[in-house]
Amino acid sequence: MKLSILFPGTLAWALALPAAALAADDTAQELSAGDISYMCVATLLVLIMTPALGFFYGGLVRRKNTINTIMMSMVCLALITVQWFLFGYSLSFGPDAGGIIGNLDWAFFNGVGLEAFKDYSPTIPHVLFAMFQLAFAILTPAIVSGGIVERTRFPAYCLFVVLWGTLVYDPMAHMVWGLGGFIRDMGALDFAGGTVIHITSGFSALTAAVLIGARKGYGSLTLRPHNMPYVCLGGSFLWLGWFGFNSGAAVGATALTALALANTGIASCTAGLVWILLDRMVHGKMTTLGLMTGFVAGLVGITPAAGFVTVGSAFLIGITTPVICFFFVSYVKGRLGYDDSLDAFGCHGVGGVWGALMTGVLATKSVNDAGADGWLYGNAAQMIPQLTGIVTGIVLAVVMTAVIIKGLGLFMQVRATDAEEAQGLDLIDHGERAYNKM
Amino acid sequence: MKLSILFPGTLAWALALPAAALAADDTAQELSAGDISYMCVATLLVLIMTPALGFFYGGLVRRKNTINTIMMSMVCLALITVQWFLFGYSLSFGPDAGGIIGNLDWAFFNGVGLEAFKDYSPTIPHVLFAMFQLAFAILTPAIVSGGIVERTRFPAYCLFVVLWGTLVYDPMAHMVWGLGGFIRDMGALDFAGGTVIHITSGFSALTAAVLIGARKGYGSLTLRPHNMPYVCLGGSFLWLGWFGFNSGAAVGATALTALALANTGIASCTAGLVWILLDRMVHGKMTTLGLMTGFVAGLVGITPAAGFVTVGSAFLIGITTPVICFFFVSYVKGRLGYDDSLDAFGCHGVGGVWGALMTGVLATKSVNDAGADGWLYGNAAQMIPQLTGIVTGIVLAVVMTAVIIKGLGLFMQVRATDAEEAQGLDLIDHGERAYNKM
Amino acid sequence: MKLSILFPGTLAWALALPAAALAADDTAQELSAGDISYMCVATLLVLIMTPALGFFYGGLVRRKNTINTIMMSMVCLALITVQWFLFGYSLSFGPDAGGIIGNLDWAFFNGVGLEAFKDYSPTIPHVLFAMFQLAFAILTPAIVSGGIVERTRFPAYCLFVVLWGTLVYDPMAHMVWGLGGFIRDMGALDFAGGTVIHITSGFSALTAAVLIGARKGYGSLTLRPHNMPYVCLGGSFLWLGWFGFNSGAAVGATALTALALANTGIASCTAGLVWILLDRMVHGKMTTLGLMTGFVAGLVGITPAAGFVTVGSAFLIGITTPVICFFFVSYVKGRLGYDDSLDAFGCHGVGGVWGALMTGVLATKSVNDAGADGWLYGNAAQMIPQLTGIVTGIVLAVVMTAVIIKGLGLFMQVRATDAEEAQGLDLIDHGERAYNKM
Amino acid sequence: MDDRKIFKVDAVIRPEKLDELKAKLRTIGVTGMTVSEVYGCGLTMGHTEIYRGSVMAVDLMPKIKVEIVIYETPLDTLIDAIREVCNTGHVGDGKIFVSELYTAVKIRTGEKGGIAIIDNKP
Amino acid sequence: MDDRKIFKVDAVIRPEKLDELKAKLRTIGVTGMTVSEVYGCGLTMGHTEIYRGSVMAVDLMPKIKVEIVIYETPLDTLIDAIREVCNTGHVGDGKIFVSELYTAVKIRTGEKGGIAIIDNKP
Amino acid sequence: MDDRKIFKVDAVIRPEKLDELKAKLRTIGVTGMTVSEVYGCGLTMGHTEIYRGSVMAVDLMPKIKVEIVIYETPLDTLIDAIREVCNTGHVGDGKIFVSELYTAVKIRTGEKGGIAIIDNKP
Ligand SMILES: Nc1ncnc2c1ncn2[C@@H]1O[C@H](COP(=O)(O)OP(=O)(O)O)[C@@H](O)[C@H]1O
Ligand SMILES: Nc1ncnc2c1ncn2[C@@H]1O[C@H](COP(=O)(O)OP(=O)(O)O)[C@@H](O)[C@H]1O
Ligand SMILES: Nc1ncnc2c1ncn2[C@@H]1O[C@H](COP(=O)(O)OP(=O)(O)O)[C@@H](O)[C@H]1O
Repeated sequence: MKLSILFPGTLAWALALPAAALAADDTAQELSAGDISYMCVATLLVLIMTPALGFFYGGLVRRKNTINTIMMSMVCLALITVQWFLFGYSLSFGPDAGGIIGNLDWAFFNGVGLEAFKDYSPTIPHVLFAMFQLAFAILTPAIVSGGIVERTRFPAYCLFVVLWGTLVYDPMAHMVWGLGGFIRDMGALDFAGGTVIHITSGFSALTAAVLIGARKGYGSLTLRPHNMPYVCLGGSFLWLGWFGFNSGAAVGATALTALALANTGIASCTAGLVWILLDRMVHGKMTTLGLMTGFVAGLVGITPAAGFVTVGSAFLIGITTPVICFFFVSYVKGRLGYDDSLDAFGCHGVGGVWGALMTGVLATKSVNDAGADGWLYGNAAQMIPQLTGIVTGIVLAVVMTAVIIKGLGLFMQVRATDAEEAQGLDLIDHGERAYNKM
Repeated sequence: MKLSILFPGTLAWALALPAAALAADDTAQELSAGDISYMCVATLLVLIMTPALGFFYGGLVRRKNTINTIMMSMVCLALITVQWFLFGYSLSFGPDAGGIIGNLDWAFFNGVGLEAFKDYSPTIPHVLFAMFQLAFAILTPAIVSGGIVERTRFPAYCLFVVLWGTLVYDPMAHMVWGLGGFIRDMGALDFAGGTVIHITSGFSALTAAVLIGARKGYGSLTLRPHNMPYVCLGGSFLWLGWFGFNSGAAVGATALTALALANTGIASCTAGLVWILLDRMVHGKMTTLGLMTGFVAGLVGITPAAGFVTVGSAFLIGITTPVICFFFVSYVKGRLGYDDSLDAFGCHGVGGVWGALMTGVLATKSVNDAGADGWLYGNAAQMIPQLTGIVTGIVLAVVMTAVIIKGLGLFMQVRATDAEEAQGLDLIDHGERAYNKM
Repeated sequence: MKLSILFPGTLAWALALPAAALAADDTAQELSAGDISYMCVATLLVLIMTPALGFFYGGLVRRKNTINTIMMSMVCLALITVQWFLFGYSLSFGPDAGGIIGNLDWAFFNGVGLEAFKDYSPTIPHVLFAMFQLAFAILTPAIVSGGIVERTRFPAYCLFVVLWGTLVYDPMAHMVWGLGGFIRDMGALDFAGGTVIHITSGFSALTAAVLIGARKGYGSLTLRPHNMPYVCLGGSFLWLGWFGFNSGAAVGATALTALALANTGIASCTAGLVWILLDRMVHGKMTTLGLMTGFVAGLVGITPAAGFVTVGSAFLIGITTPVICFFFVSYVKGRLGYDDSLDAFGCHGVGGVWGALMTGVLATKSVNDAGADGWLYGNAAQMIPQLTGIVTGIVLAVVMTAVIIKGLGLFMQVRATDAEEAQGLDLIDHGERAYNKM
Repeated sequence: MDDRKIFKVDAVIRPEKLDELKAKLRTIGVTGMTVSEVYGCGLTMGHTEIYRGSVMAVDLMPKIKVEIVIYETPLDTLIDAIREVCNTGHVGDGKIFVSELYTAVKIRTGEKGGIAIIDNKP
Repeated sequence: MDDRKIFKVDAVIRPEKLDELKAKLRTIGVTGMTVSEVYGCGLTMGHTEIYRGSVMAVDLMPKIKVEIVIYETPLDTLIDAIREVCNTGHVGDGKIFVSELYTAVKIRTGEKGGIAIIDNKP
Repeated sequence: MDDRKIFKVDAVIRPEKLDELKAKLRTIGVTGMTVSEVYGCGLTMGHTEIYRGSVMAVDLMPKIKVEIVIYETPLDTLIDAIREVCNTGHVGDGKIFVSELYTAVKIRTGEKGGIAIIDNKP
């Protein structure tokens, strides 16, 4: 019996996919087991960041929105993976169209096979590179959710994630990292995604927070974290995964990987210490949330620089980034009055801009030939591509986020009603409660 | 002084063990650092799945059984490790006896040394292969607990685990994966254990659920999950570990590893999306538990296929498996009235059968020479070993589980009394409470 | 424009740092991708142990001290990383000064670059070795906190951590592992830090517990764990990370790595089983905390031996260590009346001494050329360096801990007042509460 | 206001009886209740818990407190209903405490007195 | 002891109203309150929850119980204040139960009766 | 039924005093109690909490409510016992609210009135 009678048509593409159609053997000689090993690990480390972010954010909201907040992160796993497989990867890394975006040649992972792809990943299978990049694409919209938790309806949010991934993340990734991307071609340095990930998500969070509006009672009610251990749990795994995030950007297990890992550790831990010292100076107490926020700030700051700077520079980034973020979160935010509920902008947006600038200042070829020298090393011109990247990221994020949110608002409910917000989105959007005692 | 006077006899075997008695150096040339690196990681990833399952299950039960449910998973670490070291590994992978089971030559890890063992793991130490397989052997009985939580006495459960590991898991692993195992020799494809792990555990859970009987008040009481964040936490790490589970089955860090990892990610995330879309169509809401269950269903479905199919086929498995499991859990289960409390059968049993069938249909040598072509690729005959594996797994699981449970019932209390069930097994069986406020 | 005008002076050292100043390329030939891959992973595994310990401990205390207890672990990440970068690594592993401590040549990771450092890590970048060791240096003071939780003021604790790391950990690490360290030169065997980590932290915890005094109401109040799932969660990741701890001590991905991983798994799981069997014999119930404590005891016991003994010996260590710790925690502790709140001494101190002794007895060159034969293998003399290590560790820990605590007491408040203790240190020291319902 | 009394009945019961009690109360026309988690000790000597070898006598057991305010339903009917469901004959079954209310108010409508409790028409 | 009565007012309200109520009570001179987490069912038919395809009717909804003991503040003022804040006009707004206290004691000072409640001078 | 009154005594106390109070009550012959977690505000102005730079004044402090129903034990003995243990002299020590019960029932036996509270013989 011919099975194609049973599965007519719909399956044709699955068969036809040349994607993984090459036997491993043919290419085995160029692949490195050590590099594959580490890139698998790095991919998993970045993947766990998304649930971790869910817990980090989920602990910071009120109990009635716990599950909803965690879901805002976790659903990105499902949504973006499918988007990435269908067309997202192709838009981001596929053959260039005008320096802005990839075309659809690699849709359905078409051609993304088990052999190495020299320009992106010379020693690991192309499909593994695509999965590593997928993990970044998932995490980024999840960060945006930090600006709009506790008041955004879930169905609209899901559409937002898919549209945002397609209209903001994919082009930005292409411009900065894709072959032919114009910011890449200008020579901008962004080791692990300070511009692509943190600037876009941070500014999008701000835009969305302003457009969707503050939570009811913002400013007067005591909107306290409902579960600090979850914040620590999520924060710890976010921090852990970030090592894979930054060191995996070396696309292998090399000295550069080790450098990125060391820089990540030194910058983040230093930043944690700086934040609690600021806490103590300003408020008299070293807070747990301060330590976690400091870690995150340091991680954001070091992300674009991790493989381009010395450990001494990482230490410097670890000292400066939290100071700037602390100032923003504690003073500027309160004055401007927007409700960036979990400080996605204050940490990722502000820290991302600072990190991108610092990369332009502190980068040195002495640690990474493939990089460039920064301002401090005599190459002030490096600031131009850095600024181009920053500005492009900000403009793209702000404009597109506004377009998407306004657009969605035309034909569906984006903002929860007062009654829904009062009851909590766990019940409203998921029909579940986080904790059941009775 | 001669120490043997102090430690007479009892220690003799420890000394005599040739197990690790070979110096690393002798065999260094054939071992691959990259492969060892990844297989260590994969082992750890599978090991963390057991506590993760504990949290996944622990969040789904009522508060008074939290600790007990977590313990039902975690105790498998202790029980099966010792069983595996003493004789389990030998029964599973040791020299063949009749195509059904291994003999006891490798008891006490005798001969399981630091050199590679060509037929199982040509590039990593034999002892590492044994540890990787141990992680699977631990997880499988823990899955069974999902069918019988909240009403099974712990001492009986512990004996059940050891007996089940010995009488169901070990022979099944031998038949499917062991040198000389008859299902292996028929050419059945089971990349990472769809038959060995999910079919056996799923059907055993069903059998045990029926024999032990439903929880008191099943069907009328509101048996809700007491802590959804734990479900997310456990589910996330279960999902994460599963990448090691599937890609580690390549026993190294190769293109095949990367393929298995990509297939795992695509199938599971697609399945998560499909489940919440079904949720929304049927119940109007996208649930958190639905997303997690979809992930698990997709993972179960892709397990036997991970290293044998294209990413397109993985996508297809990710679409179909959750549909079937959703149907089972939502409709069939309710109609049949058995209390498979945490749907170990609905996810692992049903999904496992579907995955084994799909592997027979979608496998293609174009991605893995060592595999086979499936039905869709013109080799309908592949369905025969697949079906043999499925049927053997089901029969072995059902019969042996019934024998063990009935047998245990003869001389000890298996089912909690009404009063014990009412009070909760945390206090009854462990003398501990999960949460203490006062 | 010259940037040095903007950043005068302060940045000079960052530029000058030869640390990472060597291009990766020069040394690429000697580095192994497989080894780098695993050592990155092992570093991350040990890093996650610190937050994991925070949860393990945090679950064991009362609710009002949850955050404070978690912070006592997590703040070590921030404090010790900076200390390590500034001078701690240099004191521990830098050029020898009198066999006792390193000098300051490697301060600011000066000279700790991307090339391999033959004597410590021949196949991975020196900076990666430094980061791996950092993870140990962070974890060790965090263990000490187990003796003094729920009553020690946080600012004093932070100073304690930094001083303890400098005065106890760094010299001890140097003596046992550093080039020129006198215990190393005697030939003491301590694979992954039984002496350096567990004996020092365990005895310091005891000393600190006695000096700071028992918690108010100790012995009469019911000081129960407030959240057992956290204990399981933290314990599971502590256990997981420990595999990286022990196998990473092989500084690469070799057969020795696999052996250490197998020994770790066998010893810890066996010990878990032994503890719950003791529980059942003595108290009639197999407790969750017993299983977790058994795991930890087994891990402590196997730590110094992991790469020096056969799997049979690991099994033996897994059987004996929990018996001794159980006896200590259940009987001796109660009789002596010190409040080692979370049994840091009972597990790490007692188990650490036992493990160091067992290493001297059971070590065999047949598994590791670089090790030595132990008593059982005819080399009773091995007990001398072992005992030297133990005694040095104990004396150093006890004396220095007493000096630091008494010293701190001279100019700041170490012990919480009764009112502070009553209110709970979460609010007093951090201005946060773990759980907020209203 | 009529002269029937408004009673507040606090029943401290075993947690596992709550579902059954809820169902039962519906059959005797009770229109609402307020439930909370409490810890109680009485004759029950509690249980022992074991934490790392220390055996602790814990005398506060988890209980459920159900507060039911009644006006039309006769007090005895209610007490009998509670006893019927919650009496297992073993120590720890709980107690019922009855007090008289001064008045009751329905927040939504402002109705005062017994009428605030009568809820059968929405 | 004077002859004004000490009233204990138990208001079962929607959780989201607590902050507003607290603020309001301060304006009418209430000196203290005790708040607890309760679960209530009344006219509200509850909601449904969905767990892996089983739809469950849950009739116990999270509520907040606020206990306020008053002596000087007139009962009606208090009731009106609560109603003003907590009345949304929808089923589920809650109830107020008022009882008379026998006496009250301030633990710190030992003062008994109404004086125990008057707290405006520390 | 005899004519002694059944009193219900609600003591709102500092959480850390619970263990001591339990021990004390046993010495004066109290046969049972029901304990719950509450949040209170009174004279205590609360404390401040700091979350990412925003300092929040939190006026609801965790307290413990102990409900004790007595019949044989004299009310004053009980009040004195509570005050002895829970009085620290600082604001926040808590309050005792006493009300008269209409009746009490022991679920297990059905005994009504004061006898339901007398528990010294099992
Ligand atoms: N005098 C009392 N005051 C307040 N609560 C009480 C009192 N006596 C009993 N209770 C409550 O009733 C519960 C059951 O009482 P217990 O004496 O254990 O059972 P029984 O009522 O069957 O004798 C206790 O856990 C406690 O919550
Ligand atoms: N008879 C009652 N006894 C005790 N509590 C009640 C009673 N009726 C209502 N309640 C409490 O009041 C809450 C609100 O009551 P409900 O009937 O839902 O709203 P409404 O008062 O607007 O009609 C309930 O959730 C319950 O906690
Ligand atoms: N009027 C009141 N109504 C209800 N509860 C009160 C009232 N006043 C005080 N309380 C409770 O008593 C607790 C302690 O009161 P507080 O005024 O802080 O201390 P003190 O009694 O020492 O003046 C409060 O937290 C609150 O729970």
